[in-house]
Amino acid sequence: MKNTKNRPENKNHYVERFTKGWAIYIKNPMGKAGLIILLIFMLMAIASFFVPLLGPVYDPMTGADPNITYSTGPSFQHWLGTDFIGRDLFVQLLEGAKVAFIVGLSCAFISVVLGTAIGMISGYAGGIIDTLLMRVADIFMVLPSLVILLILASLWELSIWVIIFIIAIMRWPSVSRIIRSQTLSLKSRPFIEASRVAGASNFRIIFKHIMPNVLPLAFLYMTFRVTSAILVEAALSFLGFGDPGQVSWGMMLQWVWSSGHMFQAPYWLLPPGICISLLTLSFYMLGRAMDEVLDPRLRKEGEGE
Amino acid sequence: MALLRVENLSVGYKSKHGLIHAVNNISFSIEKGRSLGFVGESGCGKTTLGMTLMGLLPENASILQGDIFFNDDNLAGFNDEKWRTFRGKEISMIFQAAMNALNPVIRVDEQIAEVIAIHNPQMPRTQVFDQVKKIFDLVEIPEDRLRDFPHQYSGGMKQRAIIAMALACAPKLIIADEPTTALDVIVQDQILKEIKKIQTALNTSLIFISHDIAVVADVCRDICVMYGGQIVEKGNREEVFQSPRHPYTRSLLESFLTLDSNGDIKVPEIRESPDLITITGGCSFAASCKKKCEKCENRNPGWVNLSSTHQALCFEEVIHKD
Amino acid sequence: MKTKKFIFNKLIEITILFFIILTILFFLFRAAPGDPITRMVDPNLTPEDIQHLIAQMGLDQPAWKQYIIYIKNFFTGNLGHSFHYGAPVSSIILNRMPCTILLFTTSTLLAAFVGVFLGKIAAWKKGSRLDNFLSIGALLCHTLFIPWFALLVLWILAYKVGWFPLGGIISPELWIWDTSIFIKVLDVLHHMFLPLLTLFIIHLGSYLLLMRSSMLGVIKEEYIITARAKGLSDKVIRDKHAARNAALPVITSVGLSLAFSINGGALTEQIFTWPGIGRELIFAVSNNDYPLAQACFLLITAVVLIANLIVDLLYAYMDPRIKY
Amino acid sequence: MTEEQNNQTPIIELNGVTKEYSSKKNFLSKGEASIIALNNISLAIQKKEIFGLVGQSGSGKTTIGRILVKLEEPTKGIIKLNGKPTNNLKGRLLKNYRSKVQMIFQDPYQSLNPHLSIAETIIEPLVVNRIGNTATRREKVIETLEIVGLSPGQEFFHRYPHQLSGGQRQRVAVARAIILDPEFIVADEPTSMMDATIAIQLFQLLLDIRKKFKMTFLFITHNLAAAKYLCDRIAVINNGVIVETGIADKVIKNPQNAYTKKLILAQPGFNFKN
Repeated sequence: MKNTKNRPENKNHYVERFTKGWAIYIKNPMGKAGLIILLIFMLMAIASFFVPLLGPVYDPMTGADPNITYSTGPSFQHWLGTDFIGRDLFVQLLEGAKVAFIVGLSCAFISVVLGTAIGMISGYAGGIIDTLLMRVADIFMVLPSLVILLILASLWELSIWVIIFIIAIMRWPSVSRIIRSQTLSLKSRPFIEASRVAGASNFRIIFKHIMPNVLPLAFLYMTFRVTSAILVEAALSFLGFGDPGQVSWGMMLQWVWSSGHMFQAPYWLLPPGICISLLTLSFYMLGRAMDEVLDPRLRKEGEGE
Repeated sequence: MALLRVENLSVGYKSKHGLIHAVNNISFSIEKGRSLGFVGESGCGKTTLGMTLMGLLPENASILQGDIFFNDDNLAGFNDEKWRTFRGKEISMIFQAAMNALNPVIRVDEQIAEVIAIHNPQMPRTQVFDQVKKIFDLVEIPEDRLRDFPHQYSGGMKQRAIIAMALACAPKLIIADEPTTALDVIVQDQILKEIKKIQTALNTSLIFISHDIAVVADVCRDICVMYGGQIVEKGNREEVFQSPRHPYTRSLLESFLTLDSNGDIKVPEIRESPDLITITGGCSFAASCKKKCEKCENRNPGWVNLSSTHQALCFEEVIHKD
Repeated sequence: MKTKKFIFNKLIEITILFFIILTILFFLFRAAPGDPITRMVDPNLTPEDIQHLIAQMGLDQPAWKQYIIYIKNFFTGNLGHSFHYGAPVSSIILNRMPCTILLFTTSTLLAAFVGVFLGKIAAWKKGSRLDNFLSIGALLCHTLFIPWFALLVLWILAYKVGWFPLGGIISPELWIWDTSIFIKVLDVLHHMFLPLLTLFIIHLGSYLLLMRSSMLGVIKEEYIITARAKGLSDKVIRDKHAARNAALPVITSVGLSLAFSINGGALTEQIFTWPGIGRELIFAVSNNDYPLAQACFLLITAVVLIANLIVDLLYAYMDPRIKY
Repeated sequence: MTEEQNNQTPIIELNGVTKEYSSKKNFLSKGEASIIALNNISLAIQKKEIFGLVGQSGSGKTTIGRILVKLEEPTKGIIKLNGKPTNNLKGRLLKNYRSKVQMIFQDPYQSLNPHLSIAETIIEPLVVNRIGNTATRREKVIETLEIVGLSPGQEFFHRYPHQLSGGQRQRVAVARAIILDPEFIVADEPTSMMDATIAIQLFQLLLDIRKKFKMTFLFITHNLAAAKYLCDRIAVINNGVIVETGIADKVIKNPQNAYTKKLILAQPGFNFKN
């Protein structure tokens, strides 16, 4: 038969859904703005790979300008100025963008994958498994992540990847709670029961029926997780407990604060903070705009049905 | 003079695909103390009509043309402020109980008291609650349930509370939109009796909207059958239900199951729902009509008088073709 | 009666949770590299005192015995000795606690009330210029980096303009001399203003956004149409019918976001040198004062757990559908 | 309990089926009161009949349907399929049972997965039961689509639920239920969300299917008129107890039980007396 027709038609459905969602998304000024800011930061992060190649002076960590031994303001040579040992602040800012992206995206990815998996299992299995998993989630939920990181940082020296991992571990419960409640409501939907009546296994029901329905939500939560991960890592670095071998925006603020330049060097104080806020803001705006795509209730009337 | 007179009313919704003509050029009137039923299938515009009469259209909907005369006022030209003093006092509405029409965090008596209080600002609080008690008596809710929250009520009691709310200010016209759809048959029967009893006792006018022909026939003396945003047949209930003339009314009645129907049920053909966006010159039912002729598709049908009260929106030839 | 039972059950749950956390903490400190004795006992003490402390905390015993002693000490209020202050940890944190509670509850309550109020208005006028202004403002607040914002506030309002002190909770000179209680209170408020402002701004955003989206959901409910059909005024519908329902999810999220707010609280205390638990914790961690750090952490955990219980009760009080 | 017991074994037999739900909140407060949804239900459904189960919401009628398709297990009592007890089936036996007993759900908007195409939905029973290969499955789906009146089948093959009307969706649900050629189908209020004219079309379809494939139906409804139109025999259920069973016409013309009488009296009809 003409079985070959099956595939492309199938794909079309997802393409169609994507284009439809995109059309709603791009109409949202907030989503557009978020995307543009995000693209700028991405360019900065990419640039951070190339700038150090210009010369040893432009290494964000060790590249002290030999001519400068104190913090200087913006100049032609150093666009944003230098810190107190003569390192270029703009280079550090670029490096910070890279770190923020790595921290934000990997934390969000780990915590959302973990949270989605646990949430689906918990919601679908129910009973004692559900109770146990949710109790564990409760414990993580009440613990302030920064405080935990501080305690751990006082006992061990944490590298950036360990920090990422710990933040991710602290952040899955809220995701899994939402995915769980979504799964619970899906579980009692007739189409899941119809599939059970047809003889489908639990495995099939979770992957074929529940997962496609919760994935958009999980994806949405990923953008929100990025925001909180970046903020926590920056706060940790700011307090001096970040990865000492890694320049980041939080670290830059830590230096300006601990070296006592905070009231003297606005060119040093302002950019990292603005960057952190803007980057988290852009992810947040992205999420909000996506929320509108996903939640038909918030769509303008008449476009829904 | 008629209490309510609707003339050439059209209501449209803005949508991505264009303007949806949910209500299309409707005219009818209702006298004081009469009951008028609107019956039709989902999407025929009956709910939109009810919401228009209450001034509760959603933001993307608007009255395109026509007038709604209530006594001497034209409701079509009302602003928000005027509607506010009008709604609940002159016209009120009975909603579907299952649709969670009662606020879950406010006690039932308070929800009814506030209607009275808002329209009678100088009435003292104690008198307001006396009034609430009287209305509860009327709809037969026991007095000790007054201070309950809505979730403590059964479906039937919720519906009674909603009726009580509609009656609170003794309005001249009550609009009931599918008031019994979510209820069980036995409870539905009680509520329908309640509505009939109150309507005759207070001599108010009633507009009753439902998809269930038998329910409408039970409650209302005059009937309007709606299809595709238009009234296609109107008359008193004996005329409409015992000698229907419009092909749509006929197919509706022929396929309606009752306890008395024997093997005489006719299964209608599968038909497409009418297109409410592109209004072509022609009868909206033409595509599904068994008796259609050539002009049905390109000319607008007109009102055919069958008796002094009975009319159908069709062509003479079609109606008399058997 | 049922409420009492609910509280009782919740208290048991909280106690269990607390002990799990306590246990994890105990083993964390034992699992860390290095010598637990130097970590737990103040090196500045005399050798006899050190021996005494080691015996008291059972540090020469096997791990499980240490754990039992640890629990026993916890119950008798013996949380160890601070290295830096050379005083019992319990007295230090009891001293810091009122400062934190004062700052934290004031800012949370203030932000919640204002946020709920503004969120309500923004949602009601969805799409208007006011709504756009409030939502964007709230978004900016919500994504602010707290320490940076605190430094900015400090720089402008304290350093440049000089309206407020740079840090601390009191001006010592006022407290040495006999001044009236009124002046003392004013002095504390003067010191509190900047940290309060910081925390207020940060929390305001999230409460506003939450209330706004919750309200937008409620506005679509049928009972709002009913309320309109009654002829009620917009204000009554908004405040009486919509806002009360919309505030319910906001209450829940206050509980859920407590842990998050504590992060912000600690950072704010640190920058404004506000003598609270958060600052003490950061200080203890930076100076390897482990007993003090442990105690601060446990106190914070207990506070979060109890606050969550209060939130649950408040929710039940607000929502008649829930009866415990 | 049923009159005219023919010699055949009934296809479905319920014997003293009771279902209790305990309202347990969490592990600290042990279950207090339990709700009895079904109380000692006994029923026998013969081959090729359409058996109507009439009751109001909360009467337990849906629970019977769910027990029959093994979405729930009874607390007490025996269920027999073709004379064999089927309680607590597991694994292959359960799969085997389910290929013989299928269900049509109430809400056509909720009973189809919005992310699966019509073909994927209807094909699922074949896939999970490993019947046929890609080509034969496709053929079977198109054939079934035509049977349920969605023709031409090719046209509906690649559509998604949101592109169909409520009536069409319910036809898809019917197609999914009949594709395995089951012996017995539970139809749980399949038309309660539909307009009367659409509902009658679906009834016609069910009658056609019964004639063509000799299937047996349990039709669960709150609408006596629909039960009378469609069913051979009906049972009236109230508060988890069956109060009356018999030939549909007889029960409605001449009800014996007080509750049935009340139910019949409450039906709105076209009697214009007042």
